Amino acid sequence: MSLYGLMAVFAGPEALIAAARGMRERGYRRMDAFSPFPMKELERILEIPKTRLPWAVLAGGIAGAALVYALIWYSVEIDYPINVGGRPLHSWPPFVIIAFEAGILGAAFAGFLGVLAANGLPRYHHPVFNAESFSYTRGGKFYLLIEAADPKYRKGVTRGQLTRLGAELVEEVEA
Amino acid sequence: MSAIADKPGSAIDIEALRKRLAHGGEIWRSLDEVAGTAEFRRFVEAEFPAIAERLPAKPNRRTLLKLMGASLSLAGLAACSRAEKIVPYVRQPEILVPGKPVYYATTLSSDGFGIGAIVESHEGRPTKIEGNPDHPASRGAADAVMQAAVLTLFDPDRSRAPLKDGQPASYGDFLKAMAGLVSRWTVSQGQGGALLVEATTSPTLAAQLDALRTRYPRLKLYRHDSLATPAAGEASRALFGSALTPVYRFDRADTIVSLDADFLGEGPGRLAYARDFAARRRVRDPSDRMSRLYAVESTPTITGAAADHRVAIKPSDVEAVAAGLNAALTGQTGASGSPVDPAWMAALVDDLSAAGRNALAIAGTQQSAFIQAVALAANAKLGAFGNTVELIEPPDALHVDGDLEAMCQAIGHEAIDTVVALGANPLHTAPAGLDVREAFSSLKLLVHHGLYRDETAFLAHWHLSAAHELESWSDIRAHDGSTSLVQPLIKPLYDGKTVHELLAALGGEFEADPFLLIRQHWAQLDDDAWRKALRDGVMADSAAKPVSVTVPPDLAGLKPAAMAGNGIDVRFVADPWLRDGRYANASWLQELPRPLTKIVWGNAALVSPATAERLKVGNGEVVNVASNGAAIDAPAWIMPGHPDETITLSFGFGRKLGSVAALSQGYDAFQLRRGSEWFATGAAIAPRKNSVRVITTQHHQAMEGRAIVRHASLNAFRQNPDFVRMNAPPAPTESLYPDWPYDQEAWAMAIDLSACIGCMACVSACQAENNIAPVGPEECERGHEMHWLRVDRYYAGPVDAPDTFFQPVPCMHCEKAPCEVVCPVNATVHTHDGLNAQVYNRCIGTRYCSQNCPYKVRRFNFLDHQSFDKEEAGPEQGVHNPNVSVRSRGVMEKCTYCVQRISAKRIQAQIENRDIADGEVVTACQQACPTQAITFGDRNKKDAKVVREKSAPQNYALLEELNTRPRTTYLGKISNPNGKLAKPGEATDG
Amino acid sequence: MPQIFSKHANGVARFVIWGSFAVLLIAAAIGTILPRSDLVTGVGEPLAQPVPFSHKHHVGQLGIDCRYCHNGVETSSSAGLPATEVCMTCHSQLFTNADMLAPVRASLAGGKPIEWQRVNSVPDFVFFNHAIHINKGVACETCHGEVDEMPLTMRARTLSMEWCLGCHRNPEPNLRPPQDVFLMHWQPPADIDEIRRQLIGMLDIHPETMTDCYVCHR
Amino acid sequence: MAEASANSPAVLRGRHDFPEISGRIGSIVLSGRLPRHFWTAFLLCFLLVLLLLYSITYLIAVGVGGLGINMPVVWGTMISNFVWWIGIGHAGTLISAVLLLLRQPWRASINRFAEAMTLFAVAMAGLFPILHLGRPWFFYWLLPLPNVHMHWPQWRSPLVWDFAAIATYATVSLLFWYMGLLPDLAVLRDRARSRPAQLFYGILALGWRGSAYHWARYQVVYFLLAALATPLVVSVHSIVSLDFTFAITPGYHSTIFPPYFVAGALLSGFAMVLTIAIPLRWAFSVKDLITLRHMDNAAKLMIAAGMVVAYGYVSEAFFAWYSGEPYERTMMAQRALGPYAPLFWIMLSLNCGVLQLLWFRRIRRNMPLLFAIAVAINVGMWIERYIIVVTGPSRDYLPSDWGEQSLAWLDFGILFGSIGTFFALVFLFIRILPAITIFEVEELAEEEGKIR
Repeated sequence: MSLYGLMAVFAGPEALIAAARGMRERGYRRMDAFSPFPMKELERILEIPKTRLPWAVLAGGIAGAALVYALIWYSVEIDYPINVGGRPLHSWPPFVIIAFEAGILGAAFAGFLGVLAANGLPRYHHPVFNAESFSYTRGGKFYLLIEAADPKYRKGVTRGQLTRLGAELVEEVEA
Repeated sequence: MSAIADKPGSAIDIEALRKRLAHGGEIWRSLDEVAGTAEFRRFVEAEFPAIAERLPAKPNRRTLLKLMGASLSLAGLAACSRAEKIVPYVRQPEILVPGKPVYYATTLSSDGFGIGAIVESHEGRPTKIEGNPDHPASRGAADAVMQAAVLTLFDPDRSRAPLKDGQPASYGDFLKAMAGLVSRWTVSQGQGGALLVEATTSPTLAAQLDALRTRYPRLKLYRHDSLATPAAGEASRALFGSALTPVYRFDRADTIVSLDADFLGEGPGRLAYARDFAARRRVRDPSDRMSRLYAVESTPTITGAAADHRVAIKPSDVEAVAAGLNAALTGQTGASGSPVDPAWMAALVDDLSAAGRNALAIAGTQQSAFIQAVALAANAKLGAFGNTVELIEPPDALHVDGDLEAMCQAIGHEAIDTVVALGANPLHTAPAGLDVREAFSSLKLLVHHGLYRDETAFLAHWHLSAAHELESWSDIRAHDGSTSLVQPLIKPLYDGKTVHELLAALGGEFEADPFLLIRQHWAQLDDDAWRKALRDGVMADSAAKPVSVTVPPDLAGLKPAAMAGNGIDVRFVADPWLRDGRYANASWLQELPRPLTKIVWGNAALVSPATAERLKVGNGEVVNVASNGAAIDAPAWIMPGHPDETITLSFGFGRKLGSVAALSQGYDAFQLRRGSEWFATGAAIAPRKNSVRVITTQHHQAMEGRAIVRHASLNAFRQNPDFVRMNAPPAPTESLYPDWPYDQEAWAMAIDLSACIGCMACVSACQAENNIAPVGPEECERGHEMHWLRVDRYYAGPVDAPDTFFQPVPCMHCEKAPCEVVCPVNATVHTHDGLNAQVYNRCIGTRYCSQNCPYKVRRFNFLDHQSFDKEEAGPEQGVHNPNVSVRSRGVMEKCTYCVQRISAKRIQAQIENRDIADGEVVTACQQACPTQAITFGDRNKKDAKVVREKSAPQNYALLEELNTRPRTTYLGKISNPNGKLAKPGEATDG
Repeated sequence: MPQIFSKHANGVARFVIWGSFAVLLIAAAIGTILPRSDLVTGVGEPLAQPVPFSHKHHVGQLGIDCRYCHNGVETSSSAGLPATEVCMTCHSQLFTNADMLAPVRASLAGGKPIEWQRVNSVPDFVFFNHAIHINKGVACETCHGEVDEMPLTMRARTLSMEWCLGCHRNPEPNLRPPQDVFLMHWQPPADIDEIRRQLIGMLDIHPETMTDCYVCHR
Repeated sequence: MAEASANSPAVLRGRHDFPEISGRIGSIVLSGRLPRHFWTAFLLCFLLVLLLLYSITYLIAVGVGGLGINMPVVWGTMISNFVWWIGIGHAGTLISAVLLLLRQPWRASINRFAEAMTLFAVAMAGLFPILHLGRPWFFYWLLPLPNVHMHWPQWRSPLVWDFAAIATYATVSLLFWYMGLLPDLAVLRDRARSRPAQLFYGILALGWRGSAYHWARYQVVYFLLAALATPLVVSVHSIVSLDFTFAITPGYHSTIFPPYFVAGALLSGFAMVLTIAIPLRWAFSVKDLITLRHMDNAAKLMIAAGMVVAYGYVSEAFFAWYSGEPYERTMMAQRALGPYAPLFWIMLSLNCGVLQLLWFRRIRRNMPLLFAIAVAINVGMWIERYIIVVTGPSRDYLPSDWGEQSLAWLDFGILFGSIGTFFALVFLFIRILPAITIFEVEELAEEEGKIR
């Protein structure tokens, strides 16, 4: 049974942030923090790269709109041109409305699927769940995980550092 | 749901069923046992599925209906076969090709007189009536009642077998009974026997009656015609010693005065008269001239609506007006006491005198002998005889021993113990105070011959089901005396017999062939002449010769009958469609709005606004009308332009016999009528507390100051020919959208509002042609009626003497159609020739198109109005036009410019590799129109009639300010009032 | 806290996700293909007839002209089925007592028509007209297939709106000189394209008008 | 942030800790111990669900002729119900999206059920365009599907735009809502005792574990979805209003409609939020999470929206007169004085009259009264939709075809049926999903320093 990492439990957000900053200063890189709600500081501390998902959303939007407009154009100009109320075949104003809705839809899907993909969800079985202490059963808890794969990881040392940084409990997590 | 459309008849397998069902009666009998009294339910299910949905379900109803429906439709089809020896019309006779209609000429009867018709027949099924252009009484036009002939033919309520004391019997049994009667009469020379006939003009029938009377010298002959108008005969007999009847030539008349005559809506000559009248009033150019019509009316009629000057007065005052007119014309001074404004009378007399021999005075046929005499005298004075009016021997002349009353008296004295009633239904149409039931009950033998098992049939010892006129061989004469033949389109559906067969049987000729009976009467015609007569639908120059007369100066002593003017006057009229009630079972007619009231499925008692005000009654509130002993309850209806202190009651309703008739609401005016009177005085009206449902299809009568029906006087038109542009919103000249090219045909329609008399013929023709479903009273009340074409009726001016305007409104086929853009599924789109096509099978029923139609000409199938189960549908499906889809529930429908007719002509033209000629495509409404108000054709053909019409200065498009570019346009209404008489509301539209 | 899901859960999840995508695609494909397939259109499956009438024999071997039985085809919307008398014109002499013809004889005797099964049918709201097609150079063969090789008549084309429109939008490839429309296995001449171009003009055919809804729906 | 002063009560009252928050919210779902009146209310709604089912069956069996519609007024309650429900569906997205973008703290505890309300309202609304059809079974013809008829939708028809807008709106709202649910589902997963509950919430939670990396992307996309939902929500009701403005019928053909419809949507939407929130906070004693502040703000927004609507009424009438169009003028006069006058004045008194009570803080803070007002506004807004739908065609261009439609039992059956179904769905939602966003309340508590 290989070791995935060390899971440290903290009482509150401040403690977690302090600990994360501490471990970071100690040169740990392969670490992750878990919180019941988003915490901006952690992003800075863990130097989480800026996500490129907005571009995916933009692309989804453009694709949706373009596809649908193309479909409409094809249907009225090429496939079945027909005189409807004496209006021009290519009556763009109404077509734009539909294309707009399609754009929103495409963008939304791109965003939603994008975030799931980027986060690797669904991931029902994950090592962190092996940690006895890792649970929201008692409401908002704050966890810091140092992966065993981190070059600076030393069994006893790391645990000590975490405890010193105020971890209520440090636990080994199996992979 | 693929059954959105169905082509009745396409699958009909005639020959097989014909053999299997030699006797429709047999099946009916077997069903009687199964069905009991489920007839009404079955019928409603078949004819009005929508209503049936609402009927409480009976456990075994469905199966029962299926069973009945099945065998009924079989019974119906049993005779869907070409009767032998019939000759097609002008098109060369061709053996029946499935899918190709064949056209035959025949004659339909209207109050006993003949109106020529061309009948379209599909695979031996007569489906549509058109007028016969060669027939003097039709001139190609056909009215609502004629259209319904095909419907009554397939009416499942028709009597299906001879009945002995109400029990189905065979024709053989009937003949046995007749044989008994014949032997009895042969011995007694017809002692105690009597025949009761209706109004008839059939030469063969007359000859047969004479023969019978020579055979049985003591046999009596009575005539009962509840709508008889004997006054003309009386007058001429008084004046000239012999009964004569006038025939008018409106195409020669410059000034016409109508003394309570509804010549456009009533009488056997109405269609011809309407055509001539309109022809004389066609104005397309300021230099054109038009005739002028003065109308004195005792109840609002479409003739009054068409008049240039109209006065409404109590019936009891009409004679005074006539007297005044007579005095004025004969130069007597002090024409005192005339109820109309002297200035009016003076203007009238001036016009008449100015017109001279081109003047025409018409007396209402229902009016008194005195008024008839005045009209005759006036015409004589003005020299109109031989020009605008001719007198002929009445075609319906028949020497009889008396009327119904005389007959009942004879029965009372036991002078008569046996009566054979030919078609008449006296138990319904007898006047009040004459107990026909009691009289007939005391008879030894009562034989009834009729289409329906009506009141009289129920009382009769023997009832013989009659053959429908489309099943019969006969002959008949028109209003001008011309004789034409009646030929069968189809073998009798229910083994009905013609009146000629019955009379032959009474003459001891039991196996008479209905064809030979007629043929032999016309033995003098050789086969070619006979064929020609059949093909043309009228016998060459058979019109009656005019009789020349001289009018005695003092009107032969005829005086105004001093009518007591006190109290309320009652004006009786016959319902324009149901007549005396004989057509009460035709759903098309029940649901066809009455021209002026727009009332359907019932009748009301019409009163003037002032009288209603005085009586404190509103529309639908029941009033009790009491006149000489009798009294009826009737819903009041406020009628603008109705004479005050007068109430108009119409015959034809109040019948509960027949399942369609039973659906309608209405009172029976016969219960108030004395003798054969058309007027009663001294009636009393007492408002009741309750009110009943009166269904009308138009709820708002004013134009709200909108330029909808644009109209002007002839003088105004001459001053500015494009009056239709005056004080009307300007029409946009350009559109946001590019113009679509219509380089092939561009179908278009023009409707001349000056010509339209609002007779509703177009609407019924449209219904017959396009399989438009009648929906029944409940649905009409909810505003679910389906007519594709409606005739709007607007009033303008003072409410007691308004101008009346009619406007037929079909689909406008807008080039920038608002309905099309909003349909989400392309169910309504434009075609290359500019039709606004409606694709029923694509329609999902969003109804957005109707929301967006400014003319509201679209109709929606809110419920299933037609049965798609051929088994269940019953015989009435036989009337369907196989070239038009039958629409299912949930789809929108509308006027298609009769696209099936366009397609047929286009295919024909393309097969012959030519263009469609102008006038080749004729829409149903156009074809039926008596006044040719509707023109249809290809707008791209420079010389097309429709182009000429549309180039008239008074041509305008309805709501053209909306820039929908309608293909249907209107010619503004032009009237010709006398400048000396300022007409209220002239050139405005209140 | 113990894992709620086993190690395989992730795999299962992935499978379900991609699987449902696949299912959607397949469903779409079926929905597109099935309505056009013979299973639905009934192309190529002969119907049982009261009399096993063989076009193969009558047309293929005896070479009887279409119009001999379907005599309305040039003039009317419906081509028409032969009356029993028409059958009996020959069969009063030939195979006078063949068992398979019993229904025909019975029909003539009893005056009860033979109830054939309809092979080529369109919905009730479609108004098809034979005459115009025949007169404009659309051959029987084109829609009804090589009936002269059908022992039992079967539907040869889908008769779906798609199929009709195919020709109504571009009739040229289906045209032939009108005199040849009744021929079977007609071999187009070398210059057929030229001929067809001329036919369009000669027969005054306007494809732009042939897709109007009311051409078929009224 | 300091203790709330009297004139602006705090969005969160009292001091909390994380277990307590997630526990209280979660237990509503997990413990399954719900007040009895919850179930009685649910039962009532369920009866209405049955009524809806019966009515729909009848409608499809007999046809739309069973409704009150007729010629000329062929549109009726099916359309007004549709517009009404769509309107109600707007507040949810607005609260959760717009307030999120505006960083309004008070959104936190009410956005979840507001979004749910949106979903259910849109689901109800989605029924009506289909039930409205004469041949409902062919509704899919509005979709561009490959078919053997070679047929396409008619893209110029506002009904097709509707179809696109509603479908998009429903989908986006669902994604947005589900995304917001993820972290809470994780909480429930962990709190769940029973295996089925664990599996149920576990599967839905997709294995969410609150990693900082996930939170980073999560927040970006959640904001983006909000940013997308905002123009969407505006476009949806504008498009719905185009169903009318696109038509030339008098009373339909008006440029004021889009903004005026959106405002109306917000008015009815917030009215419905209050109609649900007031009983909710009382029944589940979460008055300290959903505080007077929320009620107060919602009421203020109602006033704002309501005044825009009132302006809409005025300008509609004004332009009818100012246009000089006889048709528009007559229609407007008939609307106020004709057969539909009673409805018209009831509508005005509710949407413009009763609304004014909300100017007073005492009334805004008086829950029973506020509830009554909210219900009144809901009624008023339905009447407004109905009036817009029917008065135009009933008095259009040709007086000869003027006429009114009636209301059949079926109209009411379907309306009340849909209302019951809507609330039944709300109840189910409260029963199985956290009606208040746990993680955002926790975050809020943290930010406001309300953690003991």
